[in-house]
Amino acid sequence: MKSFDELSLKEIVNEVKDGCILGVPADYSGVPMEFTKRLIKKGIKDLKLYCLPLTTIQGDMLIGSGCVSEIEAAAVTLGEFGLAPRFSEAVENGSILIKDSTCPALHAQLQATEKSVPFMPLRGVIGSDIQKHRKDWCIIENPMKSSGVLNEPILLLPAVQLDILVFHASCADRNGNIQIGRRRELATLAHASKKVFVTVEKFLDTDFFEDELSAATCLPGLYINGISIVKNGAWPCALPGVYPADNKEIKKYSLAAKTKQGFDDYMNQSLFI
Amino acid sequence: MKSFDELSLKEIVNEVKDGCILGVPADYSGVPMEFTKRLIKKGIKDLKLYCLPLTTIQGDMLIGSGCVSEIEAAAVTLGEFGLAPRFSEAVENGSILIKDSTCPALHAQLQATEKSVPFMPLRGVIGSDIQKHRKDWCIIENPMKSSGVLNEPILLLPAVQLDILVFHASCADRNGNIQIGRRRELATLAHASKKVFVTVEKFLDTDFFEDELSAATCLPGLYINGISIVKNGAWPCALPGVYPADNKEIKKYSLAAKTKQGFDDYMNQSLFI
Amino acid sequence: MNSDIKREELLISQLADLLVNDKHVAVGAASPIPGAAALLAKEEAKLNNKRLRVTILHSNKYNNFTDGARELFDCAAQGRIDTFFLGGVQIDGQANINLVGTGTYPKIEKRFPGSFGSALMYFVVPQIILFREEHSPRTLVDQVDFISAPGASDENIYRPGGPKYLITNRALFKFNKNLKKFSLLKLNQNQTIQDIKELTGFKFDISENISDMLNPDTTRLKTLRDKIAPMVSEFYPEFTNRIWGI
Amino acid sequence: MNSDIKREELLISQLADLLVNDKHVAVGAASPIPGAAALLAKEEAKLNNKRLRVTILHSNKYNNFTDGARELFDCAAQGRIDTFFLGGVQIDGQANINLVGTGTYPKIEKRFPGSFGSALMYFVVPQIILFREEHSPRTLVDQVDFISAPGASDENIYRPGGPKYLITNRALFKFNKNLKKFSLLKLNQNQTIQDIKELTGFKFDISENISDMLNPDTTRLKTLRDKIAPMVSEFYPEFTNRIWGI
Repeated sequence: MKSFDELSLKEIVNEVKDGCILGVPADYSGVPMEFTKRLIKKGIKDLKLYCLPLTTIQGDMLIGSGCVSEIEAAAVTLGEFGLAPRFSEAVENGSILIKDSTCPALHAQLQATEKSVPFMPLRGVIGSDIQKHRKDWCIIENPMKSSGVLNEPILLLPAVQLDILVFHASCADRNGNIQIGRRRELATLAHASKKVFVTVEKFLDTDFFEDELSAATCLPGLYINGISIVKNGAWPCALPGVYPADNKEIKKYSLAAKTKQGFDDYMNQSLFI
Repeated sequence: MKSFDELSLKEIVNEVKDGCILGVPADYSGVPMEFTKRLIKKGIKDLKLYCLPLTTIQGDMLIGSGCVSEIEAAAVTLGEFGLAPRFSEAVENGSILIKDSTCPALHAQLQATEKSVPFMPLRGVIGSDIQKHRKDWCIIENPMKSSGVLNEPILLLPAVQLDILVFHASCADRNGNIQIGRRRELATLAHASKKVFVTVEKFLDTDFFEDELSAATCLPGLYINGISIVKNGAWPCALPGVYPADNKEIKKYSLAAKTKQGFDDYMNQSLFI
Repeated sequence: MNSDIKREELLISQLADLLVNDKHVAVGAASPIPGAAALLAKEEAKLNNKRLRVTILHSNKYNNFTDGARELFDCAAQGRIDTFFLGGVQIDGQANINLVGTGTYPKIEKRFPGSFGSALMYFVVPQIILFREEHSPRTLVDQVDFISAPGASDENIYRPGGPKYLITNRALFKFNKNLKKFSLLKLNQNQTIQDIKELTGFKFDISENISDMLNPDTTRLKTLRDKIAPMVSEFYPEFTNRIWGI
Repeated sequence: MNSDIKREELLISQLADLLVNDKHVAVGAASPIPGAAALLAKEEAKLNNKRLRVTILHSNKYNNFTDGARELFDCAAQGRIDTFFLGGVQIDGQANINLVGTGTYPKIEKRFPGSFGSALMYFVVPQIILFREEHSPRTLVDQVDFISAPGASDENIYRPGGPKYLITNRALFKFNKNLKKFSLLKLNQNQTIQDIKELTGFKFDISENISDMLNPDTTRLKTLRDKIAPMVSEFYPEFTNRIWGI
């Protein structure tokens, strides 16, 4: 018996249910774009995106396609190519709920789940309008006599568990361990997610754990529910250390998506051709 | 100008001051034994050992040599070779203070310092005699309405900052980055320490950051205050992935250290020959 | 094949029986018998077309973690470990365990290593198997001198995990969570209930279907000696040398 | 060597001057000018036999982190980063910054990307340099519409860090923490104090020793164009192509 489940991309897409909390990796940690397009094609609804800590074209496409009801993020942007137009418009016309956050808070909420504690403290943030609008956060006076200052207000962030995480990586070994290099935020995401699926460029007929150094580069298969080979699965985003972003394509998207019509045309072309 | 400080072992030893909190790595993460012997030879006093999460021969030797006033650990043991005799005797006759802890608490206290928050919550532990005897820990009712259960007691652990950390590793690159493989508890220790010194088997004329996979195996030089080449610097402990423990020697120590006299004879021989 | 079954082989076989429903078993430091049992169960799961993942911390090859020493505890807290093994200098009738020492803390008479990760693992791993080879009034006591981790907790404490079994050289007990009491389930060969009563420092119930520990059958014994023993020798060479001469 | 100094080169040079006492400068996303300034300062430190470490998140080569995306924030919270750069859709006279959008939150009129890590970095990095090329009443406002991160905090808030400077295409301000007010320190060539007053939406003080921004000298300009520009092209190719044609 194989030591992990090799799935089709369709099977992974079918694991994503309407209304679930979907983990979204940043542009530097392996954006599963091919998966995202299939998800849009399937007509998924009411997704709650949890971005660690931001999203680029992946989030903008999902929002533009009407798949998203809520997004928690520190930023949604096309980077060098400017604002994420479908996101900005959706926020401006109130068609999605944005839970504005800040990078370290998004990390800490998942770390709470990683440790199975109900909350994590964080310094900073207090006095910002981010904090003022987050009713799920709370502030207590530091109860710790042996550390910090007693009358100091401390921000507590709730543990957030993701229903499902999907990301793209360069390769998996024969036991279903995933090479993530130093993109260790993917480990945090996986630890905090009920189910984890990965699309990879290829399988390597090796065992990363046979060598201490290659072991250090991988996310153990024990967190992974299924893997699918998808060549160029991050395109047009970069796969760090493997291929760069296709900036021409992202620029093309950024221009098309400035209008609803341009976005629809772009998506029709990219989903059905 | 070199991009890091290459020191002599003596210079590293001189950085350790009487009374400081010294970070102590477990037997699987690179025990700096040669450094430890020099520290004993120097006659260091009143050390407070913080073990992540345990110590073996390193702690036992320091305790037997009268260098330690306090130790915080989840265990002190010679593993297969039984109890740590100098530790056990010192606790039994009250000559050192042991702050009994449990592994995840020792990790969490350093993670609090890593994030610069005054405390970290931890599940479990409540109702144990460990918790009852730790006056520096506290329990609050879960104040988080959006996660966990409201009347649940939650254990809070204070942030602990180490004064100095010394460990042994296989190699450093030309920029002072240290190869730690998957012994990532060394990163936690380093992040939580005011000063960090490392003894290594050798320098490699390379830059770990030139490749994403080798970058994943290293602790960045930015946390390191100085490096010294010490061949076989973990002996008789193992250096994971490089050399195994010298079990014959550890057994020899375990037998000798059963009595104060036997320990003194062993140390005299190993320090001055 | 030598058919004289060793005490350790019987214990390994008994432990392997307790792991058949698991997906992930983790084994802590200095535990050759639980380690061998986990690898045996994994091998047998394969034959039944099932997957059992085994994490042995003392090994490089069977250590599935890459997030540093804290990952065992985080992973367990996340509910991703089904079975873990704990020992104790003393274990009492309410399944409290003591890994710290005897005497009145902090005035310890005889000091042992310490509590390790027991104070978290005991709370979060659904099936904790207590494993202590020595079965005597000295190890199985009415009340431990120091609670490294309690056998039971109040209702408002987060505790998805806890003790399920206690196994010694002489017997296998099941822990009843509601009664907070052990129940004698199996006897090692040549042991009587009376023997166990005399050698146990705490009161326990007797299971209705009490039985003898069965020796591993020929197939299992062959798997253990031919396949598992060499695997274990990677990380417990002294143990495998002593038991199997390899 | 082309001696026509570009606006970007002047800003890089001005920023590099602010980094001479640092040991570790970090540069966030989409910041080619701060990135170039940090690398220039590092190169010049070397000549003075000093070490300046530069972490550029957008680069692989100059990204010193291996603990995942959270390490920037942990590292800053530990006090290991001396200078960081932040921008803003709006920046107000009390150094509050807004990266979220204009209008009354949550009813946003024009939505921008979001606050990124500003809400922590602004609190813990000793020298935050606010960098916003556009200098207009639209960007430098009396009061921001949304506070992504506040310029100042109450006494009981942990805050070792905060705003030190604000630099734009037209001027350099220093922030006075006690007065919670900016003070005009340097003017870009061809700018008058009156110009700045008209183009700034908040009130500010005028420094006693106000001066002009000085162009980089020939040595610095040569270093920047010959050594730094090719380094920056690794991670900001579009920028280096536009400015230096490489």
